[in-house]
Amino acid sequence: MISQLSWKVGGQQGEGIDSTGEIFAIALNRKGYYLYGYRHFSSRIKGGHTNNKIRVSTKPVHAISDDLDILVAFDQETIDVNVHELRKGGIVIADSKFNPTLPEGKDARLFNVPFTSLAEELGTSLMKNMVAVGASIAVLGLPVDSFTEVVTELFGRKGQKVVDKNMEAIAKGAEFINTEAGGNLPEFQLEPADGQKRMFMIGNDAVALGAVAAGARFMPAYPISPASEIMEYLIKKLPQVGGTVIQTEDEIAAITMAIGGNFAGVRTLTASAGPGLALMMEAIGLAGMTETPVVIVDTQRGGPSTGLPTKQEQSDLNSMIYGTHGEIPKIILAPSTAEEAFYDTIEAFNLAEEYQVPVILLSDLQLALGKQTVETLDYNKIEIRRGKLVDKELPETESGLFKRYELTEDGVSPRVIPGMKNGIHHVTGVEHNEVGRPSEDSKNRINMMDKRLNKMNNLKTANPVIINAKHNTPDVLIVGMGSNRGTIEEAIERLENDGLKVNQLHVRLLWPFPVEEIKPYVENAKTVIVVENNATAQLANQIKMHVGMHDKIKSVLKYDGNPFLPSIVYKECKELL
Amino acid sequence: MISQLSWKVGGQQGEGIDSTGEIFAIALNRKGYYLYGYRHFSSRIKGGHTNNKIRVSTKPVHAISDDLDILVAFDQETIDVNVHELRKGGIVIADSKFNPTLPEGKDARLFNVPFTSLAEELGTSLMKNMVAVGASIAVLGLPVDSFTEVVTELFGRKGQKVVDKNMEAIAKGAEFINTEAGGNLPEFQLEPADGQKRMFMIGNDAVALGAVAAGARFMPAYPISPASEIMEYLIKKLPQVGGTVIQTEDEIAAITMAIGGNFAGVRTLTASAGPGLALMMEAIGLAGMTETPVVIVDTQRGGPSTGLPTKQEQSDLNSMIYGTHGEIPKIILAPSTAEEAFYDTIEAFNLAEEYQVPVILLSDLQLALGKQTVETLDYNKIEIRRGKLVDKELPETESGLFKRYELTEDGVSPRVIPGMKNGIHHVTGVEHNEVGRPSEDSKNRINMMDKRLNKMNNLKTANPVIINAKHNTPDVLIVGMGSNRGTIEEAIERLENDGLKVNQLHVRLLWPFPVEEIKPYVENAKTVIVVENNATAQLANQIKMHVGMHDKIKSVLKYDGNPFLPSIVYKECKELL
Amino acid sequence: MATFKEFRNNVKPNWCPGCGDFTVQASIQRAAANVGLEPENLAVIAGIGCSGRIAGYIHSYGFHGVHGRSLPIAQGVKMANRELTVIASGGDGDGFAIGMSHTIHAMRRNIDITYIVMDNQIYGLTKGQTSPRSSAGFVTKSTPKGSIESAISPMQLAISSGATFVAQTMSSDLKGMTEIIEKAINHKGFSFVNVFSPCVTFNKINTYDWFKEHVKSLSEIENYDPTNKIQAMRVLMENEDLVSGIIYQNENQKAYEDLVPGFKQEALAKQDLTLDPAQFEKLCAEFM
Amino acid sequence: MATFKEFRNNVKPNWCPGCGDFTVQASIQRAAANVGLEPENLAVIAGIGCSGRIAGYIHSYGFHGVHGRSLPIAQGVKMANRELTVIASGGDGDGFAIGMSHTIHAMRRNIDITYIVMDNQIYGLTKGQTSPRSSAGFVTKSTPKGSIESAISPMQLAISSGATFVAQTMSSDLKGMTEIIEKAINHKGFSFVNVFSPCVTFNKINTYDWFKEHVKSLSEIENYDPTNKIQAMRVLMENEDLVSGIIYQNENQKAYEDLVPGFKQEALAKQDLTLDPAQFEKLCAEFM
Ligand SMILES: Cc1ncc(C[n+]2csc(CCOP(=O)(O)OP(=O)(O)O)c2C)c(N)n1
Ligand SMILES: Cc1ncc(C[n+]2csc(CCOP(=O)(O)OP(=O)(O)O)c2C)c(N)n1
Ligand code: SF4
Ligand code: SF4
Ligand SMILES: [Mg+2]
Ligand SMILES: [Mg+2]
Repeated sequence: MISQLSWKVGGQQGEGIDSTGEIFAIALNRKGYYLYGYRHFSSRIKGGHTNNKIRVSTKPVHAISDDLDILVAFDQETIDVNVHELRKGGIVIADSKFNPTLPEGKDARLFNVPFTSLAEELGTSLMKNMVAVGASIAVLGLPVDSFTEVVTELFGRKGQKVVDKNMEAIAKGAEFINTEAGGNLPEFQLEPADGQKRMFMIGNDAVALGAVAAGARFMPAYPISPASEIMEYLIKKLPQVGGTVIQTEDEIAAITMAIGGNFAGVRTLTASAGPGLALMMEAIGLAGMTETPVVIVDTQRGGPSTGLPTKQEQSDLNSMIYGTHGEIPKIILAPSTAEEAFYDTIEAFNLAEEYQVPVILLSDLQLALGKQTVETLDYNKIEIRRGKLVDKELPETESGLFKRYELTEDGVSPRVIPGMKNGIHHVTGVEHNEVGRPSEDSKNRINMMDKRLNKMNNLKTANPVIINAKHNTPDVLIVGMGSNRGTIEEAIERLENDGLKVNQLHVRLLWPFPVEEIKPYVENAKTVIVVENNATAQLANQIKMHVGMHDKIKSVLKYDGNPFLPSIVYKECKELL
Repeated sequence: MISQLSWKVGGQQGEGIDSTGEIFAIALNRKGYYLYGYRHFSSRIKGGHTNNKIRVSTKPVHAISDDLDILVAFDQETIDVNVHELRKGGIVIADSKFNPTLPEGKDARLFNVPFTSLAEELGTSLMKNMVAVGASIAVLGLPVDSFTEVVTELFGRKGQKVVDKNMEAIAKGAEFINTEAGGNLPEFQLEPADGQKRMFMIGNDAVALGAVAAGARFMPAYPISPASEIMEYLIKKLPQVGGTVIQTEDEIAAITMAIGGNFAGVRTLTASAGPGLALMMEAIGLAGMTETPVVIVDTQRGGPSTGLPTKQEQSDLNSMIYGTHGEIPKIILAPSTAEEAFYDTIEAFNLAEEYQVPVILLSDLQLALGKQTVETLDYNKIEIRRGKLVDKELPETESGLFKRYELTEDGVSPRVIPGMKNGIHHVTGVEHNEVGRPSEDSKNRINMMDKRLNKMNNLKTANPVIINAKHNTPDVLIVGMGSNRGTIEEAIERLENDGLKVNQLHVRLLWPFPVEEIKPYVENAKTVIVVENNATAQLANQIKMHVGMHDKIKSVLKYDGNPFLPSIVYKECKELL
Repeated sequence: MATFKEFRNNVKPNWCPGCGDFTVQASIQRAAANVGLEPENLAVIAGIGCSGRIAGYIHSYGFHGVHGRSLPIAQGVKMANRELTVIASGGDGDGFAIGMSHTIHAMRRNIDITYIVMDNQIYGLTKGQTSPRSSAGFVTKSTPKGSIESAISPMQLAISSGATFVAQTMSSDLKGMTEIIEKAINHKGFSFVNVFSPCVTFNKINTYDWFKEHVKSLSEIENYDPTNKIQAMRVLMENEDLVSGIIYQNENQKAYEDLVPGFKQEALAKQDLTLDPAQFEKLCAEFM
Repeated sequence: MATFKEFRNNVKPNWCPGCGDFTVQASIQRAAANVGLEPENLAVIAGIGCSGRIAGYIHSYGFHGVHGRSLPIAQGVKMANRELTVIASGGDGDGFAIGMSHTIHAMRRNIDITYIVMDNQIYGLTKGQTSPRSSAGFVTKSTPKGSIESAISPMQLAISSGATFVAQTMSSDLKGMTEIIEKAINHKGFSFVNVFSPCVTFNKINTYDWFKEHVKSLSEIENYDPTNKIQAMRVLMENEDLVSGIIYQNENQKAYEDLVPGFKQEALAKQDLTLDPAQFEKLCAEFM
């Protein structure tokens, strides 16, 4: 019995590869297994190789596995492209229709399953995915009825007959393997899971659900990969809580509409990826200057320009920190798991209102689209903090004007929402005085710049960095951000097994850069290795700029469009040590 | 006799204050004096205080003077706002019409000159500016006929009568002072200048002229302060060399049209300021990714957002380096004088074509609009280098495709302009292979990223930094960028007079950051002070990031909208030492 | 009920003496009072330009944004609080050059806001360059030999974009303009008012007198029916757009907010942020 | 003279089988050959979207830019080298959502390029969201309860923007489309061709059959005169834009390039970069 394994299904885009993975995964999720998925796909609608790799475990996992136990192939290309990942003694389940072959000398077992013809026998070749699912589950030695629930949910509205047919297809696939294998395959039998109900979702879902929980009720946005799912979820759910989504004409409209929504008192977000964020830069500056809260999600993908729209990268960090002309206060939060993405989204809205600044939630493609198990989200941990939002009636003032930009000790001024009597004020992206009138006075200018920028000095948020520092004088500190946390963790396990003392620091608050929190860990480490998905070591450079100690800071970079694997991080760290 | 003095004229915007300064300055320029001007003005068309301060010297000057010798006032506000600058024993020349008064105890001489009524006597109050000019020149002891040439040029096309009237107004102003003063004012008599003809221009003119000299023939642009003059100059001059300007619908159209122009083989530039540059970020990424040369001028002004559109700042450095999502090669050049601006613009076009990258010419408001003397520009120093542009006929290839992105040792590929037989190729902002087809292959990806980014490793340009390093082990190295060079120079003179050993390093190539050129100077200095017009020490942070040695790096910052004065740099450096 | 004086603040506009924008401001203040608004229930969202300063000159909530984006900001405000009266306003460069796409899309989206353009056929604040409203041949700082592009027609574009209220007026006609702005505010859906508002400093062609001479009131056209789209187009084309009055109005089209499934009459900004625990559980369960 | 095969390259389009864009590509290739072009004298500038890939499928110079900006890039190319034939092309989202302002301004500017929109009433590449061309009520991924905005009318907008060549056609009609594209290329000035090009994957409403059923050819209208702007508008309004053919053409308006003072017939890109020393001295002297 094994406690974890890795399964992958591949074929041509548009052929239902995703849903094959989906059904397989959901059934395992229902049994209480922990899952972590990775989708390989192209920027086109139909055609081109795609695959869906799912790691299944009895314990939490947050990394793609290095190797593969089972490969399900709908075409020869899938075998050719992926077989190198297959571990010794692994299994390939392939549609016999295309006469699958394994490369010579490959130590693997090939099951030729007539996916298509079994499906056709049941009425339609469309069900070949189900046959594949059945074959897979038979390898794992799990019962066919694990799928009854999922299949009923998926096809129930098409009638019981369709459900039955699909279940039959699964059964046929399973049966075929059972006969072929002649008894179960001990190396592939999964230990039973704990049967606990857990959520299984992509980071984009977690962000969107987080937004609903945070009280966000409006989202103007423009579609783009890999951000669109956030919008698409909220299109369905916001109306249930009185809110709505507007698909705008472009990203500039999206962000400025979001600024309008927040100015008028509704928690409003927008989401996009690199090209969209680039277009939003001027307006983000407006939010910073007018001290209007706004939450912007950046699901990073391969850049620059249109780049690699369906590939992993973390190369927007610099532009998120510095992209706006002039100088504004701003907060950047980068969650590392879907669970964190949920809570961080809520925190993003809170910080935006408390500090009256734009907050960027920095996600990346692997987090945005990789489907993963999430422990039950805790309703009681949802906290809504609106900062200095005035909710009581205001006294009449002599001037009739409300000091929206009152100079206060912490730089944050009371904020009033339009509609309130005696709260009338004017906001402007031009430099302004306490009541929001344009002012070129140099003293006022300095006061206002200091007010805005100093807000960030007092920033308080839980866990600006996530630390796993077992050692007082580690050989190496490995630093990362975003979705790479789990991968780095697994690499560290291996490094420690080699006898190295390794601390881990994951930067969750990327701006204002948490210098004080990072410094001691950099100081006490012999070497610091920063692991990131970009070519110019953006995170490492932040540490150099803010913390110093250039000589011990090294980089492990990956910018080929693929996410890190634990083995790559392990190997490259070893080489640097 | 004095070798230099400072003169200022002030009044309400829209009242001809600028042209008063202009006429005064041009006449002195013709006599061979060196000039350096600074305009204080507001973001409105009529009304509001404005002034024009002009430094006059027998030697080159590149800084605004700390104090003022002569103040010409068209209203009391001008006196109130500016009199604090007036040196002991200075002169105020004011229109008697508004009953000017000096603050009590001010050691200055007030000349009450009936600007308006003398002008009205001559026919129109519009000529009061001429009376003021006449009064000014009398103080300096210069002959009235110094103006004949200028006045003839300005008013000649309105007829000799108008010229005569204006000359008469000047004479009346001079006469009035001569009578009033009863003899000349020895402390204000300027030493005679060398009579050499020199250019007198704003940085924007120098950039625009540089563009013409560089062979730029097309400019799509959108108006914005303080960049518009570049466009306005080229609107007039490009047609003379076969080219043209298009005023586009916005900055995104401007930059993408410029990319189109360059792709098709014409040296094309655009120019804007912060808000416009922010909007261009996505397209700059496209230029980087498609390796299309393009020159973009950023005339920095007070940010963030609309900010202080008529005030000095150097706060776009970060966004120019990092503003684009993803990672591209890019060059940023920041000239410090109008003369440099001319040559650097030419160099910008050369580098853009040699390295096939976007080049940002980073100017700032004081350089863009401050009018200054420029030594005669040298035609022989104009060099046009087009890099690997293919100008010979190409052989037929089997595929019919030209390898626009051929992998070469230096990362730069041969470039062909549309229209050439056998040069057909496709360029795209999507990651692509050597013939420009979209490719998601991970090996290709790495090759292409390395190709693009490594182009910058071999960058060669004269004087990436401008160095004045008299000392081997200086007490302090003062670092600056842009228009602050002359001001820092004067501050250094004073610091050296105090017995300090001071080196100066001015960063002209801001990206790729010239680490190797800067490092030795930072290393051998006890303290490094970085002087810049922004609030977050952007240049200092680059040094920290790339060079290190955080402990000795200190900052002198100014972000109140006004340019530095030598005395401020001097004082703040002293405080840090 | 507030009088128009209550929509005044103590800020002296920094417009040039004689600028057309002064009466636009006065007209908005009057119309706001006439339709029965209180200052705190009005939000004026402006663009960047001389005209854009208007948000700071009216005693109401005001947002002076970035160049060309008054409409998306205004739409965001209205969606967040539909109890507010929202007026977006700016120059012809702001709305028809850099903001053109937003203008077209706001028109077709039909959120219930009013958009007032101060159309001076030039860029005022940047000192006199050509605007998309400058006529062919027009000499400006950026077209010293005369513009070689033809002026856009905001009225025709509006009708083509599906706008439901399209009007044009002149800043010299305080009364007529005020009436139109009142009707625009009262219109349910997006209302667009283009005001010929002369720039006395940079536009020496399209002056007050020029407009008086060239603009024809629709009231002069017999049986003009503002619900007839084709007629409206024809009249515009025949008169080179130089007409004033309500050119087109469609009262049958519901405003966007009224078409959003489940969108309440109560301002979104006033609704409770907290999610019902049962609903949260249900949402979570969908991922299990 | 090149045949249409010479405009083919060896790249297999990654469009879905049956996608309308295939014939648009074929049609451009045929039209290019028919009007007598050589591949090296054609530049195809495309936007981002499924449609945007077209630049890579035609053997000519190609530029696949950023979303919504094919037109400014194309105008830049044409200004730099007026000897090239420049075709800009992209999707309805590309041209009428994010690129709307450029579309309007390119039309009024009237530079001699041809703009071909593959109008599938949906966002293909991002997997099926609503586009500005989606009709009210249309159900997409982003409008699960049906769109509540009305579709824009590219034809009416084009005419209102001063476009000088405005046509509409269907990708199912290779012959008709090719003829129109030829005329568009031959038109001096900006020519706009909107092609109903079905997305077989995401748009199950506006299919080949749907267009065949709903689109009326202008040849069916007796005495239709494409130089009559008012009539064109009326016909469009009466037919809810569902017409094909050349809807409007104005051959009297000069192209932009021909109006630029001193602009030569020879490509700017071919002119000498070096400045004459005397001219340089003259320019310098102006600052003395
Ligand atoms: C993104 C951006 N680009 C350019 C500018 C400069 N700018 C300010 S106002 C303006 C246009 C002014 O014209 P218009 O909108 O017609 O307003 P007016 O001043 O005529 O009222 C421009 C180009 C800016 N502020 N922001
Ligand atoms: C700035 C930017 N925003 C969004 C996107 C994502 N995106 C790519 S194509 C597209 C729209 C596709 O629709 P359309 O233009 O109609 O082309 P089609 O795919 O239907 O041919 C979008 C939104 C992008 N690439 N860049
Ligand atoms: S420049 Fe023109 S638009 Fe601007 S304030 Fe003056 S008159 Fe009005
Ligand atoms: S998704 Fe639609 S538009 Fe895109 S290639 Fe497929 S059919 Fe064509
Ligand atoms: Mg205007
Ligand atoms: Mg489309």
